[in-house]
Amino acid sequence: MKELQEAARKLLSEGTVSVVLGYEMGPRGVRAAFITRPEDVGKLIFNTSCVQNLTTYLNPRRAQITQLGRPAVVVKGCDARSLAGLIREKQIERDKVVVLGVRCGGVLEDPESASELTAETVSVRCTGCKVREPHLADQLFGELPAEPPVNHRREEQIAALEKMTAVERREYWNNQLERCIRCHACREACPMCFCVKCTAEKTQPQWIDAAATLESNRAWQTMRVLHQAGRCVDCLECERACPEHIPLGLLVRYVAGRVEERFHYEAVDDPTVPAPFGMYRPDDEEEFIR
Amino acid sequence: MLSEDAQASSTWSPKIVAFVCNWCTYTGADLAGTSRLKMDPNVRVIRLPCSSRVNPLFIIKAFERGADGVIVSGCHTGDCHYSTGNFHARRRFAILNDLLHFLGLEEDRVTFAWVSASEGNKWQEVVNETTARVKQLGPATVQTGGAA
Amino acid sequence: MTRKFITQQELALLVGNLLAAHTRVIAPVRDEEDPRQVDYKPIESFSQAVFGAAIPRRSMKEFFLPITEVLLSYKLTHEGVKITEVPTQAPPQVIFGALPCDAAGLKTVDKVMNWDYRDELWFGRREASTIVTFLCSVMDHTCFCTAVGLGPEDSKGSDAMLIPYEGGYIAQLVTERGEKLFEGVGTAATEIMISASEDTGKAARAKVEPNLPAIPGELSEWLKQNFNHPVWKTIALRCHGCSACAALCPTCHCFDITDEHTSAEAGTRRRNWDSCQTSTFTVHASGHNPRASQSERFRQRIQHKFSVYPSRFGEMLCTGCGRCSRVCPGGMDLPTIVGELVSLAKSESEVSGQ
Amino acid sequence: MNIYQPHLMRIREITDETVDTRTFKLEFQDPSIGQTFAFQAGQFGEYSVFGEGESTFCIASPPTRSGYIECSFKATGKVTSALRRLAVGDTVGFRGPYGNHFPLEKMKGHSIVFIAGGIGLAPVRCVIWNVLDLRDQFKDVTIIYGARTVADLVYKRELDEWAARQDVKLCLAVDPGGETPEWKGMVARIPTAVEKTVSSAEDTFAVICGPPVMIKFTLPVLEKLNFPGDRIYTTLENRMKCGLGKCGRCNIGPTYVCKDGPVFTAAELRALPQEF
Repeated sequence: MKELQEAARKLLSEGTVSVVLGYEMGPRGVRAAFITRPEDVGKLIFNTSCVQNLTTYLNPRRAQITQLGRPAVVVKGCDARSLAGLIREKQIERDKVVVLGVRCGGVLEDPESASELTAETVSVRCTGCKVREPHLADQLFGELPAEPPVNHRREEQIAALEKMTAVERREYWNNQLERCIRCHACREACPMCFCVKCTAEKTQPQWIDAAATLESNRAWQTMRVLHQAGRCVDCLECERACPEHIPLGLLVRYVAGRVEERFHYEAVDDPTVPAPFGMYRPDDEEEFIR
Repeated sequence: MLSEDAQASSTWSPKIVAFVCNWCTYTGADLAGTSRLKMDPNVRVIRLPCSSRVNPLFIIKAFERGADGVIVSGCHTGDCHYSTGNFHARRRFAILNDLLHFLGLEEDRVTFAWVSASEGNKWQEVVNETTARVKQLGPATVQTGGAA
Repeated sequence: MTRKFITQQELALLVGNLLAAHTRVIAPVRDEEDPRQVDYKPIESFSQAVFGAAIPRRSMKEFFLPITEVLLSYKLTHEGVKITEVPTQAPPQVIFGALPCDAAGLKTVDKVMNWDYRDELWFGRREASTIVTFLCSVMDHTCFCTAVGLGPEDSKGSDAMLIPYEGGYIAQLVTERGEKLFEGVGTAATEIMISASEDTGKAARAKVEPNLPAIPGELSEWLKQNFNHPVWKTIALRCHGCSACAALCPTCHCFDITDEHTSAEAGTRRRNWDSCQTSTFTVHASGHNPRASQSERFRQRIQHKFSVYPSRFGEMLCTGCGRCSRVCPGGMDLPTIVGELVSLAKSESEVSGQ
Repeated sequence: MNIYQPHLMRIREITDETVDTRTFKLEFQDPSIGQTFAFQAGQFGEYSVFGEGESTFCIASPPTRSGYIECSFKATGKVTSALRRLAVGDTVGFRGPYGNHFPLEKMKGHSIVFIAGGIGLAPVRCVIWNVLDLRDQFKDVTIIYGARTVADLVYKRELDEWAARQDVKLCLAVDPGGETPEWKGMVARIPTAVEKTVSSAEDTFAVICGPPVMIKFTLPVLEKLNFPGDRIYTTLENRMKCGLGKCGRCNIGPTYVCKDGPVFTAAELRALPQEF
């Protein structure tokens, strides 16, 4: 990733940006890097362990980051979609951030337990990737790798759940959601969860109780997933952040699938494409309405 | 006097909350009433400006607080008092309905319907059908997933 | 301290007897869906317990400070409010196979829970519990218990500690409660056994010690003096403020108190886990937030653990279990951060000393 | 009984102080608790509406008057809004008293200047009445109280009472623009009012409560008058949940407002990390 490092050095030393948000090797694997000095660009890396979606750090209300000044950010194609989302939803301005795109052929599901990209180890979100090359980038790095290995595990899980009876599905989700401790890590790690005040914290009226009970956990995840419908970019930061390993990816992917089928919308890295819930078509299906 | 539980088991009758729009369904429900159409007395109507005012959390909260069924109703598409409110609402309801299904929650307990101001008859049908369906499903408890 | 030798069979029998007597027994149990993961859970049979397999996901604090618990329930009637108190006495429970760091954490939190006002809900459960730890064998490179004055063989907070020994365990009976639990079980440990168990302890220690040198007592004072040090500005850049660290921490004990209606006329007042890492933790009614950004919130976390608690209660609010680092989606690593603060403190004191 | 268990109290009287500030006079439902209940000026409690939650305010009535306590609150959050919906005869929960208090013993035999802004008069009023109930044990008593507008002044009946007393020097002020045609008091901000009213710090304690910005600009005035930092007392109002030092919310560095406070001297505040 010499070119990326050189580009970062140039941006920093010419004062184009004050901080380069990229990936570095940390004590427990790859993590976000905040490079502010040209001499530190050697830390920047990019490989199949770079699973994080760094655009979460572009949330304009993260004061400890905005104080660093104008950023450049390293994005994979999939991450560029949440960058587009942030631009579309007027959270950041396109020309206030330098986008360093990296061509990507898939990342690992769990970099801690595997290093080679295979059909077993690849992240489920990489299957059928349409944005191996982020269009939104100001500069592009790396060769275009082969398409990522195919891992249909998640689609199979969703299909299996759909085959169950309603009671079985309920049982499954009750077991999962019962574990939720309402730390809201799923929200904090999500690039598209940027509300000034989350519904979960509103008290007048209190829609979602603060105590971690099955009912309130279910209300919380239903609300979160619905707020993400048509906005979620399937980066799976929520699932990765969950200390209780709740399969949140199944929920967001299922909803994304429904959005795709009903409204022919897929998350793209183009901020000018309107999101499906800011619009409608007169002939939208209404088979469920009497 | 019977305890609440005993009462519930012997003479249980479902509680159904209806979120209706002010302009069409509320007027339609009113028409059903003034026309003396016979309806099950289980429905509590909550009037909202528009079906697009219905936040999914309204439905979830209704179940959490003891509702056995929920009706969501507004103007037919094209008739919205605010022109496009129910078109937007329809998109949200579609995904909500799908999600309820995926979570294994009884989507049968939730009825979505378009009822215009002149459709007193249709309101009667929606109320009676929903009540009959919910009666068949039995009381919703949060544990059985009645909670939306 | 009494030391006994207990065979695997005797241990199984002891647990079986407890279960037969309807005593709640909690032990590490493998997650069915993800067999790499282990959780502390109530067990129904001895065979469910897995000892020495992995570090349980959450610490065992939830058996003393539940994720959410009822403080009282109320009913609104025409005659006024009726309150039902919750019992402060808890039914007996025995925890088998606890990590020594998790047991030590409880002992640490005891101090704040007994600070002038005694939290009877916490102590009700503490007094009803017997904690049997296993000498730790599941450490990884993120563990740093030896740096905070503990260790894989440290029996702080344990009523008894079991150390594997040829077909069974050497049981160190630390407290009277531990003695009582193992009354009539096992045989007196021989000198050879005792020295072997001490060697096991030393070997375990040696695995953790290289991870982080002992945190010097001076860090507490340095942190106090350097509340406005520039290091705080950038220390938490990658922190998402998600509070997963606090949820898993054996010593984080902050909580929120909320009222929740179960119907229009009745409900409960509850205590729920909360964390200084969340953005709303300290917001005033006016909207003013004394800890407005994650930098301040993370500073609070470090200050509380390594300066406030030591200055108030004489010990660090950290057991070195490393869970915060393992769970962090942002890759914040507490041992590294503490190590860096210690070096910073050292280098600055050298400069000022010259 | 666990430490989070509140006493039940009945609302005996409700007084509207301003458009948004209200005072409750509360009595213990169990009279035996009322008889033994004791507190000191400056202490606070956790007041609750069942179903809504708990909120922290000082006890606004003086410890010298037993049988009831008073609290004044502004409807801003979930609990205070719910409190506002209650009527005379309704039940609220109360836990307390918590925290430290104003050192009345130390102040005895000396003069006191009370300075308050807006609803900040609530904790000060508790000390004022405490002092006035033991009036012969103190020298001069000066009260400087101001608000943004005349309508924002709280405890208006008591202001009249203090104005009528010969043994109290009362100075009322409203911010420029906040006066009405009938207003007879000063038109000035608190720091100016203090400058004009107080001539010497000799043998005098200062008690000051109000919005942070008012305190920030008044402290230098008091310093200029030679008030030593350990003779100026104020209170901090951090967010709290338990009030008992357990929930970990109100600390400023090593200082817990619920246990080391809420009453602090200006000197103590200066030594704290500036995170409040």
